[in-house]
Amino acid sequence: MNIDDIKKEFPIFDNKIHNNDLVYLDSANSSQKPKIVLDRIYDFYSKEFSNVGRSVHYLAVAATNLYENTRVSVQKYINAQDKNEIVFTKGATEAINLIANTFGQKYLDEGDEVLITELEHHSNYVPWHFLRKSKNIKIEFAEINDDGEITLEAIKTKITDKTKIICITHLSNVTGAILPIKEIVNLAHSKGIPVLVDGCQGAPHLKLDMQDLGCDFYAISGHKMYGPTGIGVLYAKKKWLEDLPPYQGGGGMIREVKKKGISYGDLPNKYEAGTMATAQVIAFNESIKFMETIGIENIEKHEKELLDYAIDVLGKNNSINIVGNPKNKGGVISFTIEGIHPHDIATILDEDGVAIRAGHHCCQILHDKLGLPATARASFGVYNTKEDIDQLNASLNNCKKIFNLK
Amino acid sequence: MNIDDIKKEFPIFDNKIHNNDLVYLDSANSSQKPKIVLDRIYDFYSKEFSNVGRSVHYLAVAATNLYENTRVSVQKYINAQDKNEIVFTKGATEAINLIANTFGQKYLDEGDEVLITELEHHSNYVPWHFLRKSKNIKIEFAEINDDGEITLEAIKTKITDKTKIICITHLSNVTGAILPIKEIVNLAHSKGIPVLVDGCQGAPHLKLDMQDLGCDFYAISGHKMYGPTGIGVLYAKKKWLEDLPPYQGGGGMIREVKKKGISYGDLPNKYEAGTMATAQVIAFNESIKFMETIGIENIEKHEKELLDYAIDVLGKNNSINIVGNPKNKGGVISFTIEGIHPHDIATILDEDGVAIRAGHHCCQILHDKLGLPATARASFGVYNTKEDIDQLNASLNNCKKIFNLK
Amino acid sequence: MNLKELYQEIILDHGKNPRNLRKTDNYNKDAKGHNPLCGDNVHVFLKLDENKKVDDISFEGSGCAISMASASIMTDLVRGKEEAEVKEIVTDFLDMIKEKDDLNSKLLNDDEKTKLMCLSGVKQYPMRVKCATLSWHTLTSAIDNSQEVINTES
Amino acid sequence: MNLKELYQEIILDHGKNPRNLRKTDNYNKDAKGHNPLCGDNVHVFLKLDENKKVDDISFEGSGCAISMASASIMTDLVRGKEEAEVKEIVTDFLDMIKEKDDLNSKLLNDDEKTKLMCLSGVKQYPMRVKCATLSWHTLTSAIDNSQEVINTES
Ligand SMILES: Cc1ncc(COP(=O)(O)O)c(C=O)c1O
Ligand SMILES: Cc1ncc(COP(=O)(O)O)c(C=O)c1O
Repeated sequence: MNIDDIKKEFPIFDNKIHNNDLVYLDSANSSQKPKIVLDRIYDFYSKEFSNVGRSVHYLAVAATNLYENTRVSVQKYINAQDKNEIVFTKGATEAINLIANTFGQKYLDEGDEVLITELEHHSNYVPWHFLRKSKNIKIEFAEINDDGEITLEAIKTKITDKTKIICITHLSNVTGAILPIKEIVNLAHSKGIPVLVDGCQGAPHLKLDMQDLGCDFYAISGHKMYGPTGIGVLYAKKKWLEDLPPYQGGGGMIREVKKKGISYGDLPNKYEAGTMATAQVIAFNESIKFMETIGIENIEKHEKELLDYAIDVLGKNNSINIVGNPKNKGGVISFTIEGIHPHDIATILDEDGVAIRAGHHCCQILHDKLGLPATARASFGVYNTKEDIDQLNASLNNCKKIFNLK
Repeated sequence: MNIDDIKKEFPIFDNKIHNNDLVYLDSANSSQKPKIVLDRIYDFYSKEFSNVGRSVHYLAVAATNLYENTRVSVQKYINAQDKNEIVFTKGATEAINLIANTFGQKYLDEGDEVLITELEHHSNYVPWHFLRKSKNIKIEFAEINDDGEITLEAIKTKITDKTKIICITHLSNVTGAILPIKEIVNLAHSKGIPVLVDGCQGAPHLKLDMQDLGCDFYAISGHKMYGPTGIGVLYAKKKWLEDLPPYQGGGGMIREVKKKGISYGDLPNKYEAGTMATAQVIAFNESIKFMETIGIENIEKHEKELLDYAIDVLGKNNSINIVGNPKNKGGVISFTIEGIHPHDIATILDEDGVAIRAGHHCCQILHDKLGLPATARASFGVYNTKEDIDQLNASLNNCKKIFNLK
Repeated sequence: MNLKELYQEIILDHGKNPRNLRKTDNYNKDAKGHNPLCGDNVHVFLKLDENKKVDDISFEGSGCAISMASASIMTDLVRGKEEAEVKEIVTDFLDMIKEKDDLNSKLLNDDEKTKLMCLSGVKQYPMRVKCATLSWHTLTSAIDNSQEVINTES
Repeated sequence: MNLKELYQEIILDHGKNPRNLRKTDNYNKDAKGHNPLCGDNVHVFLKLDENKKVDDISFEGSGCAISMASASIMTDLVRGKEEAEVKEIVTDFLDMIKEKDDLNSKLLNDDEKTKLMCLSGVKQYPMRVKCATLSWHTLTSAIDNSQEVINTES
């Protein structure tokens, strides 16, 4: 795989940032988009646009087919059993809210416990917090170890008779820790507890196989997978989608509507109320194809090489402290420099065209635990190169110079 | 205003449908998109893409500014008092669900009444129906008159001491009736009842002035306003957005997150959880500009001319029955032909490149009331011409020929 | 595509004057079908005798020419057949509409096959396939005594 | 843009060794400020004497060089000023950061103005303006005794 060629497929890299080449190290936040995705959006709107599933005219038929094609592509990509286990949402956040709301309505009562981890993104905590308020449930936090990992043991310790659902990230967007999902699912299922996986960082970087993972719910954001903004995927086992109540109400999700009552449509319509993000869903098919063409194994390998290289280079830079040291780690490095606040680092790096993120990365619980108000974070995509890491390191040295550090 | 020139701005019309020119009469379902909107999406992704509001690097700053610019454009376009009264959603359906959920949580209790109308789209009924189930509230329906209108009187009759909110469409997507919103709002407010307006069909076709209308909530779908799919707007008076609880939980909508509790961010962040439909919001600015450049008055005038012409032409075609006869009517004509089912009409018209919609148009309550299982519907956009109407009429005559009708 | 093939005279005739559009007295099996896209409804009533033979079959509902004609032709064809035979015919018809070029069942005579093949025009109209198959799915559901409403959307 | 202008020596110095980073004993006014984007927090403590003069001012919190330096310089400047004077200085500073070229208040001497102008480098970094203004907004809130947490995101 020639990474230089891959980079060329992303038009964004033709631009200069403050007269420098763009070194984009913020893919955990959102990835850049290859040209085929942009072309697909353009072509769809200019040649095939219509609303989906509602009219019988030519354009509507074409659009509906394209829309459903993506569902099948996603199903295959993540190895779901049934295409109707794929629900399109506006993002992973909505996917998690959907489950928190509907599962919460039906299965959570006063005193019940939702088990999450200290690594969770706010998107996998706040929706459960709502239930704490409305239903008086409890939220328990599985604790990280010194390496910034969540072990099977850490989950086990927190499971009680009251635990009704376990909600965990696949890959931490701060420490990069990859969680032992399969083992956690086995443990949970042995106690009859369903598992929701926040796959925001898993989906772009790891091979996905729902049959192998065995989880009940898996949430994905398209924009982190080289896809458009405004599109996400909720994978849920069919039995759950059939069992849980609908989330939003509107056109398309109903069967019959009478003044006295309403019956809901079959899967997946039941969960896709209103006009969906048609163009985004259709273009997302190209993102999947893009990843398939390279091969997720090759993406994983490339990102692992980058990660090893970056840990080596930054590790030798004596002012830099890398946050966490998980044995099983994805392409995310959060770090601090003693004496320079992450925000100042990000501003100085930006001047060189190096885009990183600074802050708590929507993980305040974790940052509290680490005793760090903020960290700087470099995260990788398939288009990154070792030169990007070298430039990152050079720019970090420039930070130190400006701040008069050795 | 030269409509031929405007049509040229829409790339879709360069395509042939079954070797015919496209006569697109399904804009009430979703409108086509002008080139500037498509270009904006392409340019944004290829030159400026980044996630909004979370990083301090150059691209993130640029994207955040562009995103917020749309908020200001929408504010001005609908004459809202404050830009923070504009909340971006994935569509009108989500906007209505947001209010039904949050208003329902806080203000609706057993026995309370929500007053809607027989004209409402499922999107403005099903979300309220959820509360019927969870909170045991009642839903009352203001009744249409013989012309397919909702009068002030029809609303007045149904208001009781228990009425807690009135939810009405601005413009019916079936009869085209334009409701006397201002008068209804005045009446409602005199009794302390807030009003939600489903503006899906109002926003693309009517001049909007929130200060003049006075309503509390107004829901808009971008894809019906020459904008991208996956983007909608909830306008809500500031006092409500400050007062109501948040809807979805996730990144971006919080202030502080602790294990014990969470505080929420200021407006409008409180209602924009997770990564938003950034590209769509940014491109939607071009849709607003497109409409502003033509001038909503000119759009209204043009569509009124088309409507008058169509009523005249179809009215003379003796097999055609137009549904409803509202004095104040927008560019929507639903009709039936005795002896031909609307679905058959739509299929036959499609062969000529004429795209209309057949079915209940997500208004089963209305169709039940009218005793019609389905209707055919032609609806207009700014790109339609009198020739389109002539073609529609000619194709309808072809239907009659195929079905051996006179 | 060819509208003439879709709207053949026989379809228009059955569509306008559907046979068996009524409710069988003393029916012993029934099922409802629904197409949410167009709001079409069909309710199929079956009276099987002690040998599981179709003594009477009828339907109620409203819909487009295709769906009415399909239900009309279907009800005409299966009267007098045994339950197992009905199922074979249904499968044969659905296979034809979905993918096969022809009808294969030996239970149908040439005349009956010709009638049914008139519905094959919908193959060129994917959105209309559901109209042609709704009553057939509903018939299966009636025979199987399954309580769910048949929904062609899925 | 010019990083040198943003990170002048005086900013780096105040950033690294902030003055008044402590908690005033017997403070009679205080307020908290928060920047959700970066997680920065500041808590400003004020002790006004009977003439509404700032007897002591201090702050707690953590943040980037800009926000620490800004709080540090601010607390140095307003000590000894009267409440109304403090408000004038705050307004003057915020105006300068937002749009004006210079500081205008006669309450500040040249030396003080020079110090404050060191913060004007953020004008070229829109995302960092909030860092420079957080403590100032929080000071206003403390004086006004408003209970809300100041949030620079809005
Ligand atoms: C009157 C009306 N309300 C609500 C909607 C739903 O809008 P959306 O599907 O874009 O959420 C529509 C469009 O289908 C409509 O015409
Ligand atoms: C681990 C994790 N979970 C959830 C999210 C939220 O995803 P989105 O903002 O796309 O809904 C993100 C991304 O910000 C993430 O990294």
